Amino acid sequence: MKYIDEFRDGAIAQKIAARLAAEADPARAYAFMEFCGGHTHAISRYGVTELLPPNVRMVHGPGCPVCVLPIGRIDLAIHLALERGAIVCTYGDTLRVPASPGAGGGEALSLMRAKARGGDIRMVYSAADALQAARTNPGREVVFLAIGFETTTPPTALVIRQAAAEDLKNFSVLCCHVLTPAAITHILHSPEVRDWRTVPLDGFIGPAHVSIVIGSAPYEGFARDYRKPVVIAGFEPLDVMQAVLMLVRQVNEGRAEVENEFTRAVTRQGNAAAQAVVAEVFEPRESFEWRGLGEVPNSALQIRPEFERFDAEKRFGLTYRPVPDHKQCACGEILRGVKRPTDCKLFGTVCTPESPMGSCMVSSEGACAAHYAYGRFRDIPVVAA
Amino acid sequence: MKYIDEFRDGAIAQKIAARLAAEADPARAYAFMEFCGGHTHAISRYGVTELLPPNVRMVHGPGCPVCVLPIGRIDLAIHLALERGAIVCTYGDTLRVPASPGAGGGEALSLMRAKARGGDIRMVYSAADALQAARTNPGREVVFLAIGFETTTPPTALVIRQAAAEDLKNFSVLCCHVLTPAAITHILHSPEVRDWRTVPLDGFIGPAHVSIVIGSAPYEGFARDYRKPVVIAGFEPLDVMQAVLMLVRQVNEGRAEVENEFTRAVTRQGNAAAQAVVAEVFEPRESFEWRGLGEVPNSALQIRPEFERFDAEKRFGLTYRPVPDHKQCACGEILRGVKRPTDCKLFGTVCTPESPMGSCMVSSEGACAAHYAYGRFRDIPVVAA
Amino acid sequence: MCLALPARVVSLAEGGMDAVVDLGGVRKSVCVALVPEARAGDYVIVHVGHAIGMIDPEEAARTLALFGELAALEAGDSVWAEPFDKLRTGSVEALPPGQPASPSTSSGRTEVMAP
Amino acid sequence: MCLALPARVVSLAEGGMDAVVDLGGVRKSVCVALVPEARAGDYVIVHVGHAIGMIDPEEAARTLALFGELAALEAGDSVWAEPFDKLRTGSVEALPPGQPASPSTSSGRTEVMAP
Amino acid sequence: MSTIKKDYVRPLNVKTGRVDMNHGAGGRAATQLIEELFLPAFDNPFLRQGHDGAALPLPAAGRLVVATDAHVISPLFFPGGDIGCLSVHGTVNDVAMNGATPLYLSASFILEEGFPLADLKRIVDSMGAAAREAGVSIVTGDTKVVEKGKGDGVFISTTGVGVAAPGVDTSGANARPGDVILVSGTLGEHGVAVLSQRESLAFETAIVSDTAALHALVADMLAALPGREGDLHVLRDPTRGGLATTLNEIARQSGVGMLLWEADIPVLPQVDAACELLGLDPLYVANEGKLVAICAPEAADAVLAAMRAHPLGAHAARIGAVTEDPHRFVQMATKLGGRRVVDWLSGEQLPRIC
Amino acid sequence: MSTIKKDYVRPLNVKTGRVDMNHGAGGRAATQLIEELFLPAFDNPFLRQGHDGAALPLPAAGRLVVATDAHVISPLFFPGGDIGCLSVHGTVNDVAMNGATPLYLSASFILEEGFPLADLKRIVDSMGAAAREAGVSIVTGDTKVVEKGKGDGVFISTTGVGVAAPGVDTSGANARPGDVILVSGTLGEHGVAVLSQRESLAFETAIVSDTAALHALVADMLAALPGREGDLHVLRDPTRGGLATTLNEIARQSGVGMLLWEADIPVLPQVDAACELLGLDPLYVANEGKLVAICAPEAADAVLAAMRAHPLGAHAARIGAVTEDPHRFVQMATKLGGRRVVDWLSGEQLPRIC
Ligand code: SF4
Ligand code: SF4
Ligand SMILES: [Mg+2]
Ligand SMILES: [Mg+2]
Ligand SMILES: [Mg+2]
Ligand SMILES: [Mg+2]
Ligand SMILES: [Mg+2]
Ligand SMILES: [Mg+2]
Ligand SMILES: [Mg+2]
Ligand SMILES: [Mg+2]
Ligand SMILES: [Mg+2]
Ligand SMILES: [Mg+2]
Repeated sequence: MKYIDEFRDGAIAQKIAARLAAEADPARAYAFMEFCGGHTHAISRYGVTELLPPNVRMVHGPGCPVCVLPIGRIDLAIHLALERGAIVCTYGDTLRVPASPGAGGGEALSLMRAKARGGDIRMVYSAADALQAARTNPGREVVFLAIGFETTTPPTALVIRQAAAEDLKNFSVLCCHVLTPAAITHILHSPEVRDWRTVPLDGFIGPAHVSIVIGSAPYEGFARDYRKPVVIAGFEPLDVMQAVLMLVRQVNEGRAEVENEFTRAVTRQGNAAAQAVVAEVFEPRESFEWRGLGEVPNSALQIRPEFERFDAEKRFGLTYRPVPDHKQCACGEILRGVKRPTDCKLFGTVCTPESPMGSCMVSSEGACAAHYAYGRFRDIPVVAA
Repeated sequence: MKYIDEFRDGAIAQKIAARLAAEADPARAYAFMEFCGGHTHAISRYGVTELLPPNVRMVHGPGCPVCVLPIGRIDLAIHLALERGAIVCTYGDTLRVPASPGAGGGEALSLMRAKARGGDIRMVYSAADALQAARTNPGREVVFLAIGFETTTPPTALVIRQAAAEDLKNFSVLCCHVLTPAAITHILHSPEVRDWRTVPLDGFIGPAHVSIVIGSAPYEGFARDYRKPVVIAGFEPLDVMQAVLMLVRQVNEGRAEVENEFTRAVTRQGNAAAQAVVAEVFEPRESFEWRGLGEVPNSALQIRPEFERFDAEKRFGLTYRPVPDHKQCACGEILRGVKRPTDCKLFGTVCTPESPMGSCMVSSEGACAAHYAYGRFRDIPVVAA
Repeated sequence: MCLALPARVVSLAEGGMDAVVDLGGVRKSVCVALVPEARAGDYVIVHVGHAIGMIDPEEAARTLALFGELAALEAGDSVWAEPFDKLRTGSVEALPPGQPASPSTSSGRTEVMAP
Repeated sequence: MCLALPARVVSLAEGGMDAVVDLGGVRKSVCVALVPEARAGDYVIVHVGHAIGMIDPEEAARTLALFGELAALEAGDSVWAEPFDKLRTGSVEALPPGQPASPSTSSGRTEVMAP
Repeated sequence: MSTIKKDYVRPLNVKTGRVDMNHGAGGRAATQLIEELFLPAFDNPFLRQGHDGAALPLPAAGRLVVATDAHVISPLFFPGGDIGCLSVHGTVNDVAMNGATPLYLSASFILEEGFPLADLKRIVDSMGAAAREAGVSIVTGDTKVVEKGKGDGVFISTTGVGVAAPGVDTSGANARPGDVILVSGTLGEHGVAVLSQRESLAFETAIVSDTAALHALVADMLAALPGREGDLHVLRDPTRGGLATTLNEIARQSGVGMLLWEADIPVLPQVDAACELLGLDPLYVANEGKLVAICAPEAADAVLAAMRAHPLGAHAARIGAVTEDPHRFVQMATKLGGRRVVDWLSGEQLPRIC
Repeated sequence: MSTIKKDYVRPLNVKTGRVDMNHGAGGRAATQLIEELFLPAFDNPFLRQGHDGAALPLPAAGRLVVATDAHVISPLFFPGGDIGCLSVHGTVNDVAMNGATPLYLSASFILEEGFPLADLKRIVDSMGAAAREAGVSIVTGDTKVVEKGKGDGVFISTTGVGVAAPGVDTSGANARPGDVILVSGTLGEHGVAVLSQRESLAFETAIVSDTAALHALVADMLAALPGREGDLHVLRDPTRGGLATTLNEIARQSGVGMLLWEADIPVLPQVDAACELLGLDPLYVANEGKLVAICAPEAADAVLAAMRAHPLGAHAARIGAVTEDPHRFVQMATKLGGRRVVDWLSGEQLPRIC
């Protein structure tokens, strides 16, 4: 697979690892946040941690759209399926996110469990599939539960525009699209990072596919205003390792710049066509709740009034009701980089991929799920020989 | 079971048989038509034929509502289920009646086969179940395919009246209710009976349960005008045997009267309450096609204009299209008493209860099905010892 | 299709439209709107979930009495009864093909052949 | 969730909104409305059934070249590689509990113990 | 100290939980379902092997008998039983009808997404109890989950393995003219009990299903013919299609006719009444704890006595005889004194009763 | 002359006919379905007994092996196979994974009303062909029909009976630290082939399912260890849940850990590509013609050579080793040079692939 296999090459990985080992200053610790779940996943799946020097620590960020989706939004989708009789289409990752406790007679529902209780909930691979479901079920309401960062927003915008062109009467979108820069700002503003410095963050690995759409320019402010190095990197393991190396160098050299490791796909300006259709269909939301981060101003999109007949929130008169996370679930702190999965009391006991208590255990890009599925061996202590 | 078991008593059957053997004139042949499928069924299931003298022959009549239902009516019901998306409710007997050939891609459809092809076709035990289906499926059209003689008509009338009282918006009836007296008249007018005398009919066993509703009076004209004895008889085997005895006596004595063997349930006037609700909801149809008999004037009912929103024919703008029976199927002649099942070339070869070609092979009250299932041993010739 | 059965009214629901009837120990709810005169203890005739008529006990008794008076010949005279009964009691081993003969196509009894 | 892959455009459908792309021999139809500049032979980046961007072949080559220049130490130096490789070639029978040790919690290599 | 938590898995929620697609995906959830629900209910050393199948000791002599049945009954719970015990009895009986002692069962479950785990537990526990009572081990199994709307709660296919003693051959092709036809008891209870639960019928009756394992009865019947087990020609359980269909099958396979005496066929009055009400014939209604035996006339008394001595055969009766008849008609002398054919079941008498 | 027409039944319409409820009611239509469709396809003397089960000769020695699997795959026809041959291979392989020679199969069908008889015939013919090729007889069966919307075309549960030679024990509990892990070929083809047919995914690939019967391969592997068959510790077919899940099961049952080398695990490039596209991991994708063998290190070369000499093992590879590990982790050295846990399948990777 061209442009994939080359970026997973073990021999080169050893070289970068060696370079990193050589350049990382043994006298200091490095902590970098990989913003994206895609990076988290690559690090776990390819075992990148083993190739990093012990004093380079990767902190998982909030960059998994499934993980940051608040419970109340899942509740809305379940409500549409079970009580409003709508066909709810969504991407597969969303199906297992736990909803409010109690709604399922003791155990928390999820979209998957709501499906088992008779809700017509369908997994789609493309927003276009949801539109197709609306075309083939003219007698039913079809709602697309749209989640995702800037990467995933343009396809949603396209289908809304298409639905308007076809004047589809039974299609709407429950829009949960969120914006990365706002989340990064939020983390940089968090007391742990900014004031207490309990979370030492020496830099960021910037989003790969988000940046294809929005370009690298939006990150320049972080580098400039917060003095944090940012390296935009692809989702292949060599990309991640190279980005770490570039961050180590910036730190060592006292620089704080936006660098682009992913030049083969990311430009400074991003994809103008995608930005245009997003701007046509969506507008910023004043405020949106992120799981773990709480209400974050200007951190999400909503459907413009011109397309409001396709807005499920308006069409069904939905009222968002925030729901607190499980008391012991540390997702919030984990998403902010304040805690690691093993710091959570529920990790691996009550909370497992089979019965996730929090969203970080759901998607394989979630910090808890990634550590559980790929990284647990690392929790085994070394028995001195 | 009181009022049932007493009328199936083997010892009494032997007595009536002996009486019959004694009273039937060996010098002449007797041929009586049992109008009803209920009688046909009792004769077959209890083996009554063995208990009759050899010179008393029972001729099966057209008194099975399933058997006389023409193909075109089944086609309409299938059309409603498959093309109009309606839930079609009907009594179980109707499900296997073959529809037009070819509609099913080579093989004739039936309601059962249409169900297998995805039609929402439901067997009900009571007209009230069809009404209930309409209540619980407010978003769907529910059509009750109503068939039956005067026995079955009052319950249909009741549900239509009830639907009107509840102002149900999604319920209608495809009315195929037919009238017995018209059919008897038709047979008496048939050339075989009236002119050619190829079908010698010495009398009729009159309907049991039909007569509960309409009373015995409507048959008086046949006795009077056509000089045919009529004995109304219950559907238990002793009732049938007793009726035959009473017919033999009328013939022997040259009488032609309406006698009532079934006095425990039938009066001269019938059930006034039932007649009233039927008159409120239904009115005579100018003409109706009977399988085997063709168009018979004033032989059926239709829904009155006051209730026309519950008339599926009007509601769906249905046009009845008559369909000829299978060329070799002798159902018509069998229903008129002109032929016996074994006279049909298809009997037991192409036409069996598993793959009925004509309606007489469908219901166990049909002459062909009854003979196939119960009476075939009688076709074995005697091997002289 | 015109299947209908006599069943005893066990109880009438309020409003008098529905009743529970009993047939040999089996109970079922039926509509009695068409027989407003029916009371508990009466026998109604049930068809497609509706009582469409009633049994007149006196007439039933009269009909049965009529049957009883018919005795003139002894019972058990069915022409094919004998071979059947022999088989039933095990006194013959089997009937030959085509046997026992049907009385409607035979003029008399047939002999029983060992197979 | 942001899963996206580079795939080669095999052909563009009329109207230019849809294209067939190839990924390692697997073909799939995707929407290319967001990359109007894509032509057959180009590599697009596919996400949820949509091409959202394109691969710049020159930049890709430059990045790979950069990787290649990094060589300073020899490969194969992963601290836990040795016991693994011994197992792989069958030269040890097994690793003891808790082994091989994780380099991130260990300061050096651990000895291999026979079980 | 290891920071890895104990290999803890949250126990299955058998109160309000439901089957979901994960339970059929072969991963941890599937394993959990097996370990928490199936294993305790069926527990035996063979099943505990936990392999893809079970390795079992080979019986010493005789013929190996294998029988299988899918169970798709609706409703799943009915008076006198449920799909769980039925799926054990149904297959144990098919093994027994081969004159064999049932030893092992396999069980294959097809669950519909959304099926309550509480119901599944009830069913599985009932299966386990029925198997223990019958002295057979459920040694291996399989579980699949289908999407909501692609199944109907639960379907269970069981396969039984047993061993028949040498000299025993009870195939349907063995009936000979002159043979005596016996049934082990009253007919039609299972079908009527199931039907009484159908919402659309909704009648009330005290009838309960006769579902039961018949192999011990069969063993007693064979024991009544020491050294001449071959005189027991045919064994069949008249399940789907009832007595009528079973006898027609035998008549066809053996190339014989049959004569029945309606008056001798045992049917409970309530079953008769329910059948009248529904327009059914009890001869076509399913049984799940009855058998038909056809034996040489000289063996009939001994077999009948053995049947009557067993609780499951207390109402056993001699109901007819086998005749020579190239048309293979099953005929019946009616109580009325008439005669008729008792034909194969035509069409569908009762949907989904087993 | 008799006026009874010859016992004529209109032949099944296998062109345009469909399954209806009658076919499951146990009457004449059910018998016809069996006689016209199933019997010719499976024909063998045991099935022709036509009994409720089959009476079979008892194998001479060894252990009896019984295995069962329900098959609910969607779609029913896929590149490289269909539910028919799959239902034979799936169960033959479970018997073979016990180190046994499969002898007999039972088959239980759950048909959905309306299912085209033409499709059923294709499936049944494919089953028959697969059974003949595998040298096993389908000796008994059962057919039920469920209403439209209560099933999904056809579900097939098969149960296999086989015999394992003395000394053979390939249970999942037998893996020991130091053992070598082998796979018989490239992974993930079955799952990818099935997925490629899903309307919602609609990708094109040349990949076909690997569905195949593996007992001959197993026989060759055992033959390579004459007198020391016990050195072949574990056999499993990595079906649902793929290699990862199968290895975790074994690790759990044996109480051991495992180490795999990603670089040594054979996966076809197109399977890799399809998995990338769908966000799947080939280690979790189902196989239906592959096996995992775990053997004593001294037996590994002989077993591997025997595998490679068999057409179904041409791409067999040594992929890892068993370790002592109280946490029973399956770990993998990644191609990149890193390390990770290869966990159980969590949740549902691919619905209804077997
Ligand atoms: S382990 Fe579970 S409960 Fe704990 S933080 Fe992670 S998702 Fe939340
Ligand atoms: S046997 Fe069949 S084709 Fe012939 S008359 Fe009867 S129903 Fe018609
Ligand atoms: Mg069976
Ligand atoms: Mg059975
Ligand atoms: Mg049986
Ligand atoms: Mg299995
Ligand atoms: Mg269902
Ligand atoms: Mg299995
Ligand atoms: Mg298998
Ligand atoms: Mg297996
Ligand atoms: Mg069976
Ligand atoms: Mg379906």
